[in-house]
Amino acid sequence: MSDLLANDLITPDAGEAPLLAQADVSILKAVPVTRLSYRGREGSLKAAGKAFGVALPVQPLSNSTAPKRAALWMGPDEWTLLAPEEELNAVFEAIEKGLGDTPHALVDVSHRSLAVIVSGAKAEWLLNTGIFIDLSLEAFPVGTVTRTIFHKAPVMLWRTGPDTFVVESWVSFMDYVSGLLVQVGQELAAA
Amino acid sequence: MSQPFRTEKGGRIDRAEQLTFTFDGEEMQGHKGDTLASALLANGVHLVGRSFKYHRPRGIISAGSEEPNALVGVYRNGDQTPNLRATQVELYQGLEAISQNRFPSLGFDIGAVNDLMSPLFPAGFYYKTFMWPKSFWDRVYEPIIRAAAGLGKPPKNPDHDVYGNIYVHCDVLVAGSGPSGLAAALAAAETGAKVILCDEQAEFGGSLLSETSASIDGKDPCDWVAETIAKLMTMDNVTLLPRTTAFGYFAHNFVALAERVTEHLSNPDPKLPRERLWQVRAKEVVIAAGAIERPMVFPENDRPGILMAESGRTYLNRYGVKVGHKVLVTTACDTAWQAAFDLKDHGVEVVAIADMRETPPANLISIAEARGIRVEAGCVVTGTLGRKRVKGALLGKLMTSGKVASGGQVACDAILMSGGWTPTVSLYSQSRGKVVWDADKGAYVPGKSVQNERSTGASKGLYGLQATLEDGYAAGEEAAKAATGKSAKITYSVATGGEAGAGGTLGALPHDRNAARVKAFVDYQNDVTAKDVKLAVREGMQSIEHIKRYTTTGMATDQGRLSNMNALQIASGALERPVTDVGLTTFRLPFTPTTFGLFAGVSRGDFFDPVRNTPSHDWVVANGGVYEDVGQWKRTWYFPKDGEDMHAAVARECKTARESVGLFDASTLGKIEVVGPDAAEFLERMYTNPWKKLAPGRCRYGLLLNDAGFIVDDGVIGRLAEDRFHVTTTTGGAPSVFATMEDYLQTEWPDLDVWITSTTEQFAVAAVQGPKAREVIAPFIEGVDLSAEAFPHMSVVEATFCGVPCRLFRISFTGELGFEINVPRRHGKMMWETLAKEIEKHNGTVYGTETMHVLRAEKGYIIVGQDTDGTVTPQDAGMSWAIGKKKLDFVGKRGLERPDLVAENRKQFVGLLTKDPKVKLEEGAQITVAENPATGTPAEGHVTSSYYSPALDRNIALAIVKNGHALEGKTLYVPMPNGSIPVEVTGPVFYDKEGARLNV
Amino acid sequence: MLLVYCPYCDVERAETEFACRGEAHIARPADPTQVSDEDWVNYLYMRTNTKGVYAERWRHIHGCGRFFNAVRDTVSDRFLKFYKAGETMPDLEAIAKEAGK
Amino acid sequence: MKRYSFLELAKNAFSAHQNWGRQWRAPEPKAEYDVVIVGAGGHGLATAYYLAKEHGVHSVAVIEKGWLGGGNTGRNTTIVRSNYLWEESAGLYNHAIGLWQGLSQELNYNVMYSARGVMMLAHTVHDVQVAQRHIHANRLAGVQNEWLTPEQAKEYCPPLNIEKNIRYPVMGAALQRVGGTARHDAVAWGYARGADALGVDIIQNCAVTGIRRGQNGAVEGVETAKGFIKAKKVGVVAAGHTSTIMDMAGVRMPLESFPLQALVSEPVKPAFPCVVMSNTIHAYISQSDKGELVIGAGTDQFISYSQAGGIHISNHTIDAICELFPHFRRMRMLRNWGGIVDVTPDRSPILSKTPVQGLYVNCGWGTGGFKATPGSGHVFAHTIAKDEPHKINAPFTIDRFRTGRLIDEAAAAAVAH
Repeated sequence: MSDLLANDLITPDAGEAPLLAQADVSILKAVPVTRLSYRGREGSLKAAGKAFGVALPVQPLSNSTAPKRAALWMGPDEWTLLAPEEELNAVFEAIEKGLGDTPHALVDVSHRSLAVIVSGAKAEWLLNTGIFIDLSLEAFPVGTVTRTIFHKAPVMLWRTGPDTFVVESWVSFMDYVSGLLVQVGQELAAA
Repeated sequence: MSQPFRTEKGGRIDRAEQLTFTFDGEEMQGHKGDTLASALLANGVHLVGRSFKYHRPRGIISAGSEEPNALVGVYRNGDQTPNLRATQVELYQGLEAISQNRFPSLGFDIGAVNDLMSPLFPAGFYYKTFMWPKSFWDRVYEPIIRAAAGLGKPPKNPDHDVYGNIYVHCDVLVAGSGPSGLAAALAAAETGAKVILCDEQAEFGGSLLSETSASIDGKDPCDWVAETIAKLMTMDNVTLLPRTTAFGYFAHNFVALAERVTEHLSNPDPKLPRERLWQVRAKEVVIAAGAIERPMVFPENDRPGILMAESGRTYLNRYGVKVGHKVLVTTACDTAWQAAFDLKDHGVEVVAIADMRETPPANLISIAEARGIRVEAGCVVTGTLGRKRVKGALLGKLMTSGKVASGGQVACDAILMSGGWTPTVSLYSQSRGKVVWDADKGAYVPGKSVQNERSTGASKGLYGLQATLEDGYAAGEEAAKAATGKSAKITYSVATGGEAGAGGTLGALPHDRNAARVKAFVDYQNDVTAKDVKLAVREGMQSIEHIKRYTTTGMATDQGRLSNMNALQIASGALERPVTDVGLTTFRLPFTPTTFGLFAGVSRGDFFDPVRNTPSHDWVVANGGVYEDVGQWKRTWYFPKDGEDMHAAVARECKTARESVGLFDASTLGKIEVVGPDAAEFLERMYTNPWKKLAPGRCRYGLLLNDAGFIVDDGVIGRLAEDRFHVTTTTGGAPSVFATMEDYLQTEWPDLDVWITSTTEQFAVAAVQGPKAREVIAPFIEGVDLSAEAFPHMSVVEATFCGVPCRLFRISFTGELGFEINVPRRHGKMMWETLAKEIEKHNGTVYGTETMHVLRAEKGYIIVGQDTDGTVTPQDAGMSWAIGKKKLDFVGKRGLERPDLVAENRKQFVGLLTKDPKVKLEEGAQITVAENPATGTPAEGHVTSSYYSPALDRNIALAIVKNGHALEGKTLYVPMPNGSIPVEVTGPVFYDKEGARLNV
Repeated sequence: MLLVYCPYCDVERAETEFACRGEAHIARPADPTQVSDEDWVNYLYMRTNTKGVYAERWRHIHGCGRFFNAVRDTVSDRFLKFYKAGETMPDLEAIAKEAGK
Repeated sequence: MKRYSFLELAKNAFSAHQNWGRQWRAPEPKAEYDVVIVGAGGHGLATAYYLAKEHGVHSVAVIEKGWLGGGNTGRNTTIVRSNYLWEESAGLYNHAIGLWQGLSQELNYNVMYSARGVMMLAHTVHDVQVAQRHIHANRLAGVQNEWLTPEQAKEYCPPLNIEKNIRYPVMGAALQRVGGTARHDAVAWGYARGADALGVDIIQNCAVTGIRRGQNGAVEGVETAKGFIKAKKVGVVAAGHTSTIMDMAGVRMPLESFPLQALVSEPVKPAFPCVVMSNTIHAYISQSDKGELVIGAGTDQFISYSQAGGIHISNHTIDAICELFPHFRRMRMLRNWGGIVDVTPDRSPILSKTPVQGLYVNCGWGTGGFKATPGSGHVFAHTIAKDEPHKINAPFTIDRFRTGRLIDEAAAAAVAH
């Protein structure tokens, strides 16, 4: 389960069978959400956050969340904004309106990515079979979000709970990413 | 009785569990806890292989990963893995091993004739002969040499095992689990630091596992090991990795470990990886790799039955195996004496201890005497007897003159030797540290640390159990402190016994035999003798690297761990220069040979590289589309119907698209959304074309150069709003165009208020092309007047497709009326299936990339990367029209002004028509002025694209040709193996030159 | 696989997240029309290719996407300094000295 | 020079090989030479050899910082081929092939040139187009190169996996039968012995620390660890260190030096009959006379003089090898090493006079200089002796980067559509 940070936003897609369901790790497809890429200079952030409904975090690799809203730091002038799928137009228009003439770029990338939820006691281990980041809680606390590389595919990794990660990739990479996670995860079922 | 050389008791094998295995088909028994080597020795088998060059019989010489002789093939699932060290192969029930490099059998090997011929085969002999007759090298000599070379046979079948990978971070990595490694791990772990302890052996403990004459905290060393490991296992911050070799030390404290996960199991679960690669980023590393014993270089020192002294002791104490019944111990140092004592204590006859030192330590002599062992001081072995097993040894007395007097002969069935110890500095050396010569120890030891590491214990030349333990604790504490800043109060265990020994020798030993005729081996596996090293020096090789390469010493599978120091000393003597002047060869990774599969990991089959599909995938598969790989993407190449071949399918697709309508998946094209008040300014600087005056709702073809002035990409760019552009790129160029844009934006023009976002995968794109394109899309598009007047060629609008928001472009890469519909990707499948159904109503077709290429070629549109190759300018391509004439700058503008880019005679983009319309040119074919050009004639250009054009019912081609634009109407030739093909140079547009079909 | 520090993300990451983009501080001439062919070839291709302390450009391509600069000893591959794009070129000699080169 | 032969070998067997002479001397440098070559790799030694042999210039010193043949000459995967795209390149490399064919006899040193055939795989339609273009261009230029179907490729190289279900199936291959391998050390040693016999002084363990230029800017000699050596002509053949050496004369170079890795497996019985290269999935493999599989990996992305590269580079090479030859997956890497390769913007070498009178440079061979060794030395010797390029190397100037007349072999691998 996607716990704590995003449990009203990144939720398992009830219509999809689990990709992997083992005692110590599971991989579930997540429901579609609205994803916006927000780009802008520092002066625009306050207004953007206000219009979106949650402040845009300025701490590198951090997130800020509110009910049905999450703003993820992607870079010093780049944020991914998450909201429920059906709120795309409302959120987009609210931000555009809130920003007015302040230079910025808002682009709908809702369909660009897919997400899976990797959770369980072995989630960290499973991700580390392909990701070269120290995922211990001290080094990668809950709420940390980053882009990185999983084997040969670019992914976005967001820790939403101590044992829960959201792994996003561009759609065409997801077969590779989830396929490998599932294949490697089989090892945990070995005698 | 089976296992005649097994001791009565003792050792760490499980005597209750008997295992059956075969060696060269012969069935034998061993025990759980044995290695293949110890089990063979228990059965009295010493002869296990043949050497590389002379095919001499060879036996097990060591008990560790440095083993150069006992390389075997091990069968599993009907195929064999070659060159495994018997000393590292753990015994399991049913293990099947074979010997290598022998024919027809290990006992009788035809290749052994090489040994008799060996006077003809000194080091580097092959450089001096086999040159005549000239043609014989690759046909005769080389095949013979090749057949004789090599060790084991390569596997025959694909490997179905899987290999795992894990990336980890830790505070302290400890490589090696002997006394210093264990102490270091414990000390570091007690501070709370994250510790990884790895050891190449199945069991932790290193030398402690065969130490029976010392104690730690009053306990048997093995018990202390067990307690220490038990304690480490309870600690969450510790990862214990047995059977795991630290094989590579890379920059920035990155260490690679190879874990053998299932190789020791009789029936491993196929879900488990055979091996796992641990890629470790360690804040600090403790190298506790120990030391290995050095062979003594005396004549015939290679007979089966001759082993390293400490290995003999290991076989005895750890595995309960006696290396022989009558053992001679020859040494230059103290430690080998203990081997003699232990053997004697197990009832083995020790025929003598021959110590080359004039006065070995008195206490050792008295212990030997107490056991009734004959001691020969100032004594060396000058030769050995026997062939497939040592039968005896010649002894020699060292005289003060330096000469050797015969010391008689002794009978024995095994010889244990020790030339002293060589610290294992491989990992340190791999970390780019420079070893320094320690004259006292007669060894190279680690110098200054270059990375965050320290060596401890024997790997830095420190010996003696108490000293290495203490050093290990200190190293662990220091490493933890450096990594985490933390320390803890640690009680050091105290050892008694296991004192450091003195003594040791390097290089070839003196003897009274004919030096020119005897072989004293330096590098066992590669059959390099002391003579060979001297020959290399005689021939002018002065650097140790030359000597190594010329003689191949140190280049065998043990990478010189046994041989390097002896070779160095021999070279130093021959050169009459100190060892330090001769240099030391670099230790390269891997520490021990490492499976390819481990490196390849999960990258195989579909996971070799991501397979990127578009939303039409399921439909394409269901409808028999044929894919081509374009980068990581699968793009549909063509859609054969009813047994059509590619040619027929493409001809039909082309014809249908021109006559009625075609549907094409353009989703893979790169898409970049350029947004911000300076969006137009940014594009103005990036692309050759002008953008500022492009009205929202309009599109323009954009051409992208590099700053050298050459075409690198192209695509249609639509202006959605004042501050928003939808840029398209080629499929293959998408990532690099994006990266290039970011580069200019961030580092050259950071002041611009514009941002770019990749939307390649946000949209699925369907191209509907053909006279009926408008009719096909009209039923699904809402809110747009699609008429030619309201929505002319090169327009873009935001609309809906079946109620789903879309970006609709009116553009054409076919020369027909065309639309490209972009819908959010999750609706792509729906869009594709809707349109695919709809075009059927109009007798349309789906088409793939091949048809796309034909249609665009008929129109003379370039494909970047096919018609251009990184050396083509816009002018060359006939696209000067795409350059904004009034622009002061754009990427590539200055480059275009360079002398050779404006020179005469540049190759230019043209069309070619074969005089015979039925003749199709080959892509890549060269173009000449002469009909029958002489070999070496420079080409005028080459054919870049060539197709049968269904619309023209003839073959057409595009080409780049020197001065091509001026040659229209002229005849050139395309010389082919079967004769030259005359071609007429034309403009590149073959079909609908006026473009009338676009504007309907 | 080097360990690279991203000054924007404030973390060290494996090299595979980054793209190295060659020598730093080679600015594109502000007005290309005013420069000679020699100047242009210097900008395009001529590189110091330093054996020793050297400033180069990296991009955190699979991270925040930002370009930044690093000073590295090309003999040992040790990084000596990381700094953001647009910051002035540090004194390489001083850095080399401090690093004991 | 005592000639080598089987007879000589047999004769020496009777004297237990005690009477072999030195293959080259270890002279102290003289105060002055006609020509100083900086760098005793294969190219530098070949240059010296041909200066003496073909141009009568015997007063030549080859100055080497380390040991001769210890740079890229002794670190490469020993592939020899000449099927390059542009006629300039094909001319240069084919010139080398011509010399390779008689090199053992020329040098009286068995360099083990083995025409085992070099097969370059095509995995995509674009690859096929590129390969065909090479073949056509090569045919016109008189360079042997031919197209093989996947089945023919498998027949030529039985271990090759031509299954259609692999990630990037083999769509065919370009085969150059005269391509193959040679023994890298023997090339350096053969040229060293040959040059030495012609009077060339090979001075090892002697770093060049400066290039002295006179009032008029012309070269006067080189400063070295063993003192100043006067010479009116200096040829720099320093591979990865070219930028550093040229900087001593104040010449900036369009070069970057990257780590390039190679590796060998443990030796096994003959299992691989030819050389196979795949530019698309980055795999280069052959089997040495000793039985080791010799595998070339790619370059790291950053410049470095460390002679060491990252493990991810090896991983990506070996996974490609295992895809193409899946039964090699259980083979094991014995040794991995790195070289420093100097790369030009167009991936073609520079063999040229320089803006400095008397200074010549031979560099930029990137990842593939070994194959050119004899040809490169031959035409570079001409360039130095005559103070003008041989017609074969005339296009390989430094100035081409300014004017834009690149010889862009990388373009052949231009991005696909």
